[in-house]
This record gives sequence, C-alpha cells and structure tokens, in this order.
Amino acid sequence: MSKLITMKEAAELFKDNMTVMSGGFMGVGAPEKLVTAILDSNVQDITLISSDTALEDTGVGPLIANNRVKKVIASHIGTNPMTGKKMIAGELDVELVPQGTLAERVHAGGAGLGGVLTPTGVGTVVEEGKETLEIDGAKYLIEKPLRADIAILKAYKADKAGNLVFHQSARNFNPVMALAADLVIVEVEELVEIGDLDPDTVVTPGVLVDKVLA
Amino acid sequence: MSKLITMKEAAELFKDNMTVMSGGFMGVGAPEKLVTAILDSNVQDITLISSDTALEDTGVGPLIANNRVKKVIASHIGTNPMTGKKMIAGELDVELVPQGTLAERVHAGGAGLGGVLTPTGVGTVVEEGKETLEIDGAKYLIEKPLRADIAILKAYKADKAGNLVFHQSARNFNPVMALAADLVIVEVEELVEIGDLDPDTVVTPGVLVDKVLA
Amino acid sequence: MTTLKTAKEVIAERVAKEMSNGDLVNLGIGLPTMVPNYLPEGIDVILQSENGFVGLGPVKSEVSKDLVNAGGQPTGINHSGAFFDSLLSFALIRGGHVDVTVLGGLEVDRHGNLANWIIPGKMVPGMGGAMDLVTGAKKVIVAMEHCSKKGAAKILNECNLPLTGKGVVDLIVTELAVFRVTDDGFVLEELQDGANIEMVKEKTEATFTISSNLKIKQFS
Amino acid sequence: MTTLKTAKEVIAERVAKEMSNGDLVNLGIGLPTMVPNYLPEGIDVILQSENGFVGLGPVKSEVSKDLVNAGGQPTGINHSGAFFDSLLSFALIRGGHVDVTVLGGLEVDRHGNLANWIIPGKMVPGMGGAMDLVTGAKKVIVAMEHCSKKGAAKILNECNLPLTGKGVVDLIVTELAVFRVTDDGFVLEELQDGANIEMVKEKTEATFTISSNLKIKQFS
Repeated sequence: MSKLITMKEAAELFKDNMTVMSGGFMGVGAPEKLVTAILDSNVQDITLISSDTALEDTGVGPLIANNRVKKVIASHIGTNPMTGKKMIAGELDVELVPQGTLAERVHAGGAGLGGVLTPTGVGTVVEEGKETLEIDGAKYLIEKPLRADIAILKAYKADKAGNLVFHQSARNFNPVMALAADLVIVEVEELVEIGDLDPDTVVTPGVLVDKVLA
Repeated sequence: MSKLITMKEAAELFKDNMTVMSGGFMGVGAPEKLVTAILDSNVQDITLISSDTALEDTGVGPLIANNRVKKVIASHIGTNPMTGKKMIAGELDVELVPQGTLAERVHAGGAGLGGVLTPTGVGTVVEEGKETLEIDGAKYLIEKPLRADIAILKAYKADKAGNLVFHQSARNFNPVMALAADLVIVEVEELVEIGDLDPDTVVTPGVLVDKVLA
Repeated sequence: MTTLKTAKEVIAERVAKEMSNGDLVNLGIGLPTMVPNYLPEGIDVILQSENGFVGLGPVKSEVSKDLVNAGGQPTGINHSGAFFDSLLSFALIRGGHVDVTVLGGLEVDRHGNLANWIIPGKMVPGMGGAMDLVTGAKKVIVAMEHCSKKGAAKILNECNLPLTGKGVVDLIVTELAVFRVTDDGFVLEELQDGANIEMVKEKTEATFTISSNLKIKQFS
Repeated sequence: MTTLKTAKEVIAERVAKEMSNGDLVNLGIGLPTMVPNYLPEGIDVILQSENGFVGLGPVKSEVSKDLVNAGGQPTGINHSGAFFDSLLSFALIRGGHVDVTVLGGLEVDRHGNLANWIIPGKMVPGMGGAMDLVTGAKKVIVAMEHCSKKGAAKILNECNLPLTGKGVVDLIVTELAVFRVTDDGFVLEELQDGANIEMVKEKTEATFTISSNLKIKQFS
C-alpha cells in the first residue's frame, strides 16, 4: 500500500469546486509542485485556505494568476497584487482571517472541536456577523473550524510511511493542516526509508499523510 | 541571567494554595525531583493539575500520599488508590476531566483562548453544570481554560536557554503545560550547552522556560 | 483436533475481522489488546497509544523507562512510529483520525450509548481518554462478554450506569453474537460458533431485529 | 559634533529603552525593525518571528531559502533559537508570552484603539498576525511619526479607520513625544529632544493630560 504518487496521479485527485488547504508562508514551505499539479489538472473554482497568497509567481500565487480560485481564506493578500485586483473586480471572494485565528480554526477542524473562542478581532470588522460569548467577564468571538477536501503540504523529509520533518521556517502551517483535510498530499525535498527518521523528531506522524509525491 | 536553580531554590518558589500543573503520564515524564522539592517546601493545599495521579510512590503520587493537595484536576486517578480513598473521606476534591479535554483546556489557557468547544462528554456527567453551544447542528460543551501558578515539567534534554527536547512517551503533557503557567520549572536528564540542540528539533522553545533544575 | 477457545479469544478473533489494512486503531486495556493476535493475513494495522505515539508494538531489545502504553506498561514502537504530545494525540482521537477503537463495556443500549467507566459506589478510576475515543473514533467497537459475571444482561434498552458516550457505539462483539447499532436500534448481524437466536434473546435485555443476512459462524 | 537624527531613528532609540533584558519581542515591519540597533548596554532581547521561530537575527554565513522573517525577507537564527509551527507561534502571541510588540500606526485614540491595517478604498493587504499581536502581547507599543505625511494628526480622540484592536495600545512613541494610554485617556509622559508642549498640542488632535513627572529629553 504505497503512498507514493506521480505528478499525473496527483493532478487527477483534484476536482472542480474543491476546498484546498495549502501550507506555506509567503511561498516558503509551500508545495509548488503540487500547485503545478493543480494547474495541470485544469481544475476550476477552488476555495483556497492558506496563510497568504504569496507572490504572483511563488507558492500558491499561480493559482490566483491562472484564475483557478473562486474564494480565498487567508490572513494576508498584500504581497500578491493579483489577489487584490481580482477581488476588487469581483472575480474573487476573499475572507480575511487573523493569522492566529486561522491557525486555531484549522486546528479545530483537525481536532474535532466545534470552534475557537478567541479574543482576537473583538471590536473590529472581524467581529461582524459572528456570534460572541462572554466568559468570566471577557468577550470572545466564536470562530468556526476550517477543513478542506485536500491539503497540499511541503515537508523537508518524508519516509515511505509518510512521517514528516520540516526545515526552519518552512514548517509554518504545514503540520496544522495535516489534520484538517480528507486527503493529505505531501511534496518533499527528500524521500527516505522507514527507520531513517527518529520517532522523537517526527513532527507529523505518517498516519496523517495519505499521499507523497514521488 | 542564568535559568539554573538548585533544589533548595526550587523549593522556595512554592507557596500554600498554589495551583501546580505537572507533566507526566502514570509517572512517566513526571518531574519527580520537583515533586520532592515541593515535599521539602512543606507547602500545603495545592491544587494539582495533571493527567493522572500516577502510583502512590511515582510521579505526582507522593503529593497525594503526603497530604499536600486539596484539589486534583485529572483524567484518571485509578492507579493511585490514595487519591480515591482521600476523595471518599472528603479530604480531597477531585475534578475528573476527559484526557483530551484536559489537553485542550491547558492549550486554551496557554494560548489565550476563552475556552474549548468539545463534543467530548456531551450527554454524560461531564456535561453537568456546564454551558453548551450548538454549532451547525451539533452540540458542544464549553470547557474553561486551565492555567497554573507554576508548571513543573520533565524534559530529556535542556540547553541553558531552556530549549527542551523530550524522549519517547515521556513527552505527553509537558510541552502543552509549558505555555500555561506563570512560572515554568523544568527538571532534565541532561543539561547541554546552547547550540547543542538543533533548532528544528526543539519541541519547547526556551522562551517558555523560566527555571531549569541544575 | 479443535482446541476450545475462551470467550475472550472468540471475541478478539471476531473483532480482528473488522480491521482494514492500514487502519489506525486504538485498543482499550484488557481484552481489546488481544485483537492484533488474530489479524487476518494481509491486514496490518497501526496502533495508537493515547499517551503520545503511533506504532505501538512489542518491546524489542530492552525496556525503556520512557516508553509505556496507555496502561502504563512497558512497550515498544515500530520503525515507522512517531511520538507526539497529548494535544496532538487527542487531536488525532477527537478529530476522526483513529479509524477504529475497541473498548470493553459494562452496558450498551440500543441508542448506542456506552457505559464503561464508573460504577457508582465503587472506586472511581476516571474516564482517562475513553470519552474522547468514543466521541472521535470513526468506528467504535465494544468487545465484551455477553453477560456480567453474575449473569446479568449488559445489552440493554436503556443504560443504567453513567455514560461514557451518548450514541457512540457502532458494533458490539460478544462470545455469542455481533450486534450493529442503527438508528432503529440493535440489529443482530451474526451468531458466534455454537450460539443460536433463542440463547441470544435470553441473555439480551434489549429488543433487536435480526439481519436478513444473518451470518452463523461455522465450527472451525 | 552632533549628527542630526531622522524622526525614525529618534523613535526607534526611544522605543529601545522600553525593553527589559530577556524580553520576548515581536517587531512589525519597517520602523520597528530598527529598534534592536538602539538597545542599551546589557539589554538583550529575543525576537520572535510569527511565521514560526524565536531567535531571529542577522543572516550568518549564507542565505537559506527556508529561513525568512514575517516580511518574507531572508534572515538568520541565533544558536539559542527554535522553530515551531503556526499554531504554537500564535499560542505564544495570543497567550501573553510575547512581552512587547512594536508596531506602526495609522491612528491611535485615547481608548487605546489602534488602526493600522486598512485604508478603505485602497488595496487591502490583510491583517496578517497584527490583530493577534495587539490582542495578546503584554505591552503594545505604537512607534510612528507624530503626523501623517500630509500633516494630519494620527493621535485622536476617536479612530476613524477600521480598527486593528480595541483598547490594546499601552504606549505611543513619536519623534515629538511619548504618550501612555490609561483608563482616563492619554498621558504625555515625555517630550523628545527639541519638542515642547505647545508643539505637541498643535499636532495632536486628542486631549491629553501631562504627567506630573514629565520627562524632557536633553540634547545629546
């Protein structure tokens, strides 16, 4: 039951209207080959969940430039001017989420929680349309969990069981998203044998990883 | 500004009526020297937050046997018969919390969240006295955050900046509790120099650790 | 020559057939830990230990003081295993990443309610991770002897004991029968070796329907 | 010979005095990143980068493609640093583990409200981690030029722009003055080199009280 797949097999996993979650921060630690696989697949109308939309030509940026995305849920879109332009033109729906709220919403989605009670955004536009709860005298927003049909992740090393380790700041959202999608596909810099990774230093256990791009 | 302290200095940090959070699962990964420091300090009426109360003579067990604890918040007390005896005798208040709820409550306490929305315990005695919330048709308990005055942790290695790595299943609640106390004290098997730990494999960053038992 | 199997062995062997290759499985203490001994050829599962790892296996060369299972007993870890903290461990459990959990039971009722953590008036051990497991695992199998040691029914219309989880049980496997829990109550799916419907009815308080595909295990 | 300092340098130098040894500090992009250059003798701080590490420092021997700061620029990490994921990074931020955050501001009002993430009608960059930082950091310092480039006041009775955080600001440092935010509004704590109360009043829309311990910075 090998988890290894080719670019072609990866491309076939994506469908129109899917929700796709991508690791990466400003393109660093983003699965650029899997982004290419999505482009190859000709899939349209993706809802994209990501820290940001990177630059036009890095990370998930090309998904925006190539009109594959109908909605973005992200904390920052400023470094990719295409995102803002398409938003203003009404071609792209953008939901801006504080970055820490995004992390906890994805955690909630992956951990079976009903939502997040966060003080972040109270008294700002982020509060608009949301239920709030007062707990011990303080006000919290009820933020909903986030899950995706497919998570596309980038790891430094994976073994053939899918255990993952990350390098430096390329870790970011990748381990959090590994829990929050029905299908988890990982792109790696180096594929190693089972037993090569120390079980104490594995960050994402292989049981969370469905497919590894060979 | 060394973080290193002696057993005597550690003992002086504890006060009557404090809330103390301890890492460890059935005594494994529990800071037994710091438990001894508490016993040495003659401190009384501790509220203890821990996965379980270990055995009578392991982990946090001796705190129970030596009557230092007025309240325990834990998921399991069955392996330490003293806990149950004292509870039935009315000498010890016990709040039983599902283990996963305990983990998320400590995370919420450490991460500045207002609480946890969990399906665990719905329809059981765990629900009694708690507010619930219906989100998208499912019912969740609102579980409050947990914090402590002092967290006592056990790590495998620490460097002098307090960066921690753990060994095997001795990790358990230790990294989660590192965020949820006003003062974090760590007992280690090996103290190493700054630079000896790979920043990619550090589990708990030293900025969370106030004191390391020398 | 046929060796007579104990009730526990019969139960463990039948539970093992519920596993699919690659499943992430969490086993309660006691009887459930016998299940891996009976896995069919070609079926490998990955065991989770809720104190913080996947890949639980037998102790290898030497015992490590830092490596215990959820019952606190020395254990081992496979080459493909990984350690993590309690937050991730229960995110796996609550978040539906555990495919199957197998637990013992004191009582199960036709609503899928399970009671297995406390008997009022006796020592209170605590629920540990059981409430999270029954809430979060994709499939909850209760593996238990059909009746209590005193002969009382444990498969009931309504649980009497405090619940571990409400509406959580998918399947009950006993030494006599296999019941599936549906929205309409219990369905008898299978009779174990030597059992018959009358015997099961007698030892089961709950009403149940009988599957049109009722399987009757052959003597082996 | 006295070298004339820019407004930004004056601000960064003053902000640096707010740091205590060992503080965990998160700096916004732009002016705030100049603060470490002015740390007093004996004061070392640890810098957090919200994309997932502590111990941010200058690039050492060679640039790593995997090591960038929160602005996406290549950076380095100290020997005592550590990497982690976004969940832990924002647990640090929201959970009060960051001692000080220094951010730029478009508007601040006497309720401690801060607006610095969006100007309606212009491109919307997104709040990134700013809303979490102002909510969670123990001390929020706004480091900004006293007025806008067009000369408009930025220290107001009531913010006009959409807020980044409500009641979150502790201190404002400009090239003219240092204001503390209290429950009773702004208190002028300090006048920078060459500034006087009249000048500050003229360029500040908000009402403020003057500290009985008003410090007036000497020419250096």
